[in-house]
Amino acid sequence: MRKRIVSNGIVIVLLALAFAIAPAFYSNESVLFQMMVFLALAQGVNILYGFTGYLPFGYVGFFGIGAYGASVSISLWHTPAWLAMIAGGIAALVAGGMLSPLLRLSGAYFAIGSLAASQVLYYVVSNSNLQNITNGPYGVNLAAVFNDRASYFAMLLVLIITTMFVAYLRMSRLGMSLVAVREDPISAGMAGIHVVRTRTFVWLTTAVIAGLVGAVYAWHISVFYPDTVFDLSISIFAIVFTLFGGGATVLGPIIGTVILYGVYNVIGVSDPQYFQLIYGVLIMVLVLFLPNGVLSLLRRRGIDVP
Amino acid sequence: MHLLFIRKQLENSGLLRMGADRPVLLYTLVSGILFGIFFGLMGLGLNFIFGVMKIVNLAHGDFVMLGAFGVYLGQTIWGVNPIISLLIEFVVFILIGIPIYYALVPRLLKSRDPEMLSLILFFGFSQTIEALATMAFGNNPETIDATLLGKYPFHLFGQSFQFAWLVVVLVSVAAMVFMYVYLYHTRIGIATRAVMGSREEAQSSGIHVHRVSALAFGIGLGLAAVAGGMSPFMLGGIFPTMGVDLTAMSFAIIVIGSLGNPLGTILGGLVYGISLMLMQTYLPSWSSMVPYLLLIIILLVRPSGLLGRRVRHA
Amino acid sequence: MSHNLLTVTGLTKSFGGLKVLAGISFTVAPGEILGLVGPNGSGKTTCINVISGLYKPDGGQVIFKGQSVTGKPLHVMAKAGVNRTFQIPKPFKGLTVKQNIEVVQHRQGAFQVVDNPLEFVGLQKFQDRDASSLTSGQQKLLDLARALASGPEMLLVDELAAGLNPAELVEIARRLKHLSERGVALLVVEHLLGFVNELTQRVIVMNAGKEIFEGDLDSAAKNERVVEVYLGQ
Amino acid sequence: MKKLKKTLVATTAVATTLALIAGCGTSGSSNTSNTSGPSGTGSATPASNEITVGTLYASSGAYATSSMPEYAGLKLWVDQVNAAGGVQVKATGKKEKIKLIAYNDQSSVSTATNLYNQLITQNKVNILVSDFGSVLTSVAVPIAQENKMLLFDPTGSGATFFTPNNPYIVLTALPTSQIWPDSLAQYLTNHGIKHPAILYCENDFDQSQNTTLMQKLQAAGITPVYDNGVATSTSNYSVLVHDIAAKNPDMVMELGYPNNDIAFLQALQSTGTKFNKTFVIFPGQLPALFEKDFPISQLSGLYTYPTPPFINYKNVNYGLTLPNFESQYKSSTGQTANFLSVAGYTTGLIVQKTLETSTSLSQQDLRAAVNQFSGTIVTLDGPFKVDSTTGAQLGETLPVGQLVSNGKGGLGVNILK
Repeated sequence: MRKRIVSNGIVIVLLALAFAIAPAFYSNESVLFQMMVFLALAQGVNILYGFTGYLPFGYVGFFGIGAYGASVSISLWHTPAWLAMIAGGIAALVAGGMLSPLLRLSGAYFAIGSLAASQVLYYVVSNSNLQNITNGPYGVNLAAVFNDRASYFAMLLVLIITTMFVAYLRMSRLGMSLVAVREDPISAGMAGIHVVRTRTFVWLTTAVIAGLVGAVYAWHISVFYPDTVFDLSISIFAIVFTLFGGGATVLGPIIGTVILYGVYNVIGVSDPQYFQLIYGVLIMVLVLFLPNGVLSLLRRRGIDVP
Repeated sequence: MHLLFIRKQLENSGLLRMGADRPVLLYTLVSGILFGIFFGLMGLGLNFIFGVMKIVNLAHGDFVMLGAFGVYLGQTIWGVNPIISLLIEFVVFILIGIPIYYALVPRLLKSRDPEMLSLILFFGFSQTIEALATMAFGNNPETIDATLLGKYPFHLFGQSFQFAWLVVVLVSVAAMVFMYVYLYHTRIGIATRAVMGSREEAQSSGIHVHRVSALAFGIGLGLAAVAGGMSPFMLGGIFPTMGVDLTAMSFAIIVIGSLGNPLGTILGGLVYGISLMLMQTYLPSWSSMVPYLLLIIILLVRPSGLLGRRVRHA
Repeated sequence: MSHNLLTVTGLTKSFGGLKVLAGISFTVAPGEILGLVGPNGSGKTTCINVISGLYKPDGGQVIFKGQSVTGKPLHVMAKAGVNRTFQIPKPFKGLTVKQNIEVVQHRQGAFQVVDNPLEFVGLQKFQDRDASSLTSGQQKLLDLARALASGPEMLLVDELAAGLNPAELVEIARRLKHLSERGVALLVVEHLLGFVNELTQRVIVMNAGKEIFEGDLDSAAKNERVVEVYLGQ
Repeated sequence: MKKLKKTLVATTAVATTLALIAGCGTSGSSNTSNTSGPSGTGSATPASNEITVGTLYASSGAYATSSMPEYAGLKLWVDQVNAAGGVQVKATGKKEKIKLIAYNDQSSVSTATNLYNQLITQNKVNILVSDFGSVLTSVAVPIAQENKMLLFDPTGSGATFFTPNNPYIVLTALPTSQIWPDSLAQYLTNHGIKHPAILYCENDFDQSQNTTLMQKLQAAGITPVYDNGVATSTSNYSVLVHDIAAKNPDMVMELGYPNNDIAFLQALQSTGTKFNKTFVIFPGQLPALFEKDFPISQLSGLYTYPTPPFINYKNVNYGLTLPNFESQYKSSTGQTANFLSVAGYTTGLIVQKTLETSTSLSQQDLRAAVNQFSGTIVTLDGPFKVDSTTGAQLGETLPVGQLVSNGKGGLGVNILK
């Protein structure tokens, strides 16, 4: 157990250091920022899919609601940015609460149901009937509070907290309980685990994570349209990054995001049409030959990864 | 607050004074039914594959898209009648589907959680098809002149409708009749139903499960292509990235009907078609939410679909 | 009456139109072993599914330590002191054998039934292996260890014998009896009368959701109706 | 030993992270269009004899159709300027060549965000030009403002971009979408349209036009018989068309993106509906796209906003005239010029005029220079005039026109008053 604490601690400290000092060496903070966004979202997916088996195709719904929660808080109530970030998290928490009946579904039903839910959230937020609140299709302009340095470190903070939570799950009874619920809810119940409460807790936690990430993202880009923050490819990327590395670990989503987002920035920009093709083929190969991610190659050799 | 908005919309659009607008209501309902039958065809292939293999073909919409481009290219390059193209496509897609089945599905079914992993696998497949199609066909929407299928409108309940819709409805009904005959009156169809009942039982009673499934997969793709071939006449412009939305729509339709029961798809299509058209007429700005909202409501209220047995637990 | 640990009265449960439990009643005293036997489909497993909180009964009552626990969910039953094993156990894959036990929430104030559940079932040497690598017999033993880890006063044992070899059977019967000596009441659902015989004399025989006999095993074997249902299947 | 192994794994992984993050610095290929001189090394001060212009384009995705010709138009300007020995830059007092640095954002907003930053922070461009349209421009607005870079915005006409407290944006080739319907409303009042119907898509571009149109019509005492928004993803308009027809409007205006316009016209065609007058936005901008999908007979008679090349402004005093542009565009790209290539080219001209006018290369001075020549030049895109505080375009207004067959199998347009 102590070994785990050490190895997880090393990962988190190095991650924090990497992103804290990287801007000094590489001035396009935007790439670093978005990598942190996907790292945090991938960890969110990891908590939900890796530990509980729920595949949230519509995870972007919470991201978008968080972005809009923060935006509304700034443009309607003129709150300071840090408070708006919290408002984004709360908005996602409320949305998560409203959508918690989806947890009654399992497998593909949940995945598709959550996808549909994110679309409904999108159509509500972008609807012109809500223009007084969300500015509907006109999008958001938060340029007045734009602060790329502050939002960068806010994102780093969210990322570190999220990663620490995953590390906590890896080492704690709560994490074990989640795995137990994922494998067999009935036996888990007989093990004294309150199945519904545990699931709901994790669902709401991941909603808040995505909401915070979305809020900080909104702050960082400042001018955007509803499509920007409800873009389905955001969930898809987060899922693929997690799967690539391997779920239910701390390192898996990190490795997946760093490698694949790196690849995205290299081939995605130069040859986008091939990029989608390569991505598609990569996903298929992964599912067929490495369904537990690249880290499972290490685990098969008996190496315990954080 | 929300309700207030909806109410305002209702007043603006005149639903509350519906009596005055009877022809509009009638037209809306009838087109809902006509489109509903087409939507049933749209979901049929997806549902058949799910029923037999318990996997979700997230590339369904992309095969629909390919079917649409097949008819478009046939028409614009070689001047082939869309109906002829449809028949050719049906056969071609069955033949393409069989090797795809053997390449992907048996390996998938051996995995820990086939249903879940199928979502991801076929999502990857969908991306692959979309990328290739974009390279081949470009980004611009293409259209086919709908009067190709017949110039003169037809009349129903005193309303006139475009002839193409009638043709599409007839094709859809033909596909459903084919499905019925295949499942209930052919030997392989009966074997297919056995596999749908229980893969293990079917295997132990000597049914060649892979052969049956491969053909079912091919037919699923063939039906998607047929729906696609008709879509330029029903859905407006066609373009390579249309697949994702069509998959979501088809999924909504089959969940509303009954997942795994191909013939329940018809009911799903009708419910979807009618509600979509009613929303477009009376609450147009909320109409895009229809498939997703229906999907969630049905999943939560009646998880087994409007027709069908309980197939889910949590 | 008040010294009874578990009192079940008039439990009924139907699935669709099929009445699986048609009003069953019995009591179990602390430390007692009660065998619940009967042919396949007689409602034995449904009976413990209802008691353990997996299904809500349509009618009837379950009283545990003087309190009604009818229809309470699994985790509440586990915390009250009722636990069970499953006919087809599904250990928590992705956790080690040891973690499978660690994840169990030991109920507060409960006495430790056994000091080390893994040692008790003989799986100590596998504790660092992933649970999915166990044989199905070992998985059953792990399931039993998991049930014991919560510190139950009432243990419902569902078809434990099937899949174990004769040597293992003797060993496990000895251990179950040891549990009973330490004050744990057991309700043993079993198809094989031989295994029940190793454990107890007091049995209830079920058929078609109803109790057709209650008494000791030897007289059950002579009872006309019991013989009839066993032979009739 | 085991502990060491674990730590090793973890360390390696994070080291990979760091390496890859560092590696991102070299990611992204750029298309540079540069006829002479050393390749730019990206210094804060302009390299000798070179002005760097940074922009984005989308070769795939939703905006590719529009972004590519706009980019080609800008490239044509670069090539022509460099062929002529460069731009006479007032700040340096001599002719400087233009180096164009362009990245492909694939229509993705998040990628565009990275790449705008890349242009500013890595390439340290002198001039920043945004990609096509409001969506891909939106993210550039705060980035440019924060980095105090003047954003030359060709076609991002979003309503929220232009505010008095942001001096770092100028709209170069289009008016903001709110003022597009001015001419349309005028047309309706002048021609006695009493019962118009409006169907618009719920996005910034179309809905802001609807809002303006409704205000103007209300002021003129005209109450539309139908005014409804639909989602931009709407593809099937058959029932909507029927619903509108049931209201017997004397003119129908469909405000959408190109895909919506095509789907709407397809519904008219397939249902055989003929409205008295039908207005759609994009046939006037992208006629080739519509000619491919519809027979000329169906398109002629439609009302639209004609743009160059449909409109040929006579008194051009800066840059190529339309006929010259069309022929040179054709010979250099092999494609027919459309409005967006005109817009890209016009943006180049505005950049050129700015460099010729500004006394320094500081971004504030560039902005001041734009105000200085605003209202004095007429390009093939019409008179250039910006709001001096917000940077919104006021000059190149869009008239209303009616499409007609040009007798050569293509479309022409009659401009209406």
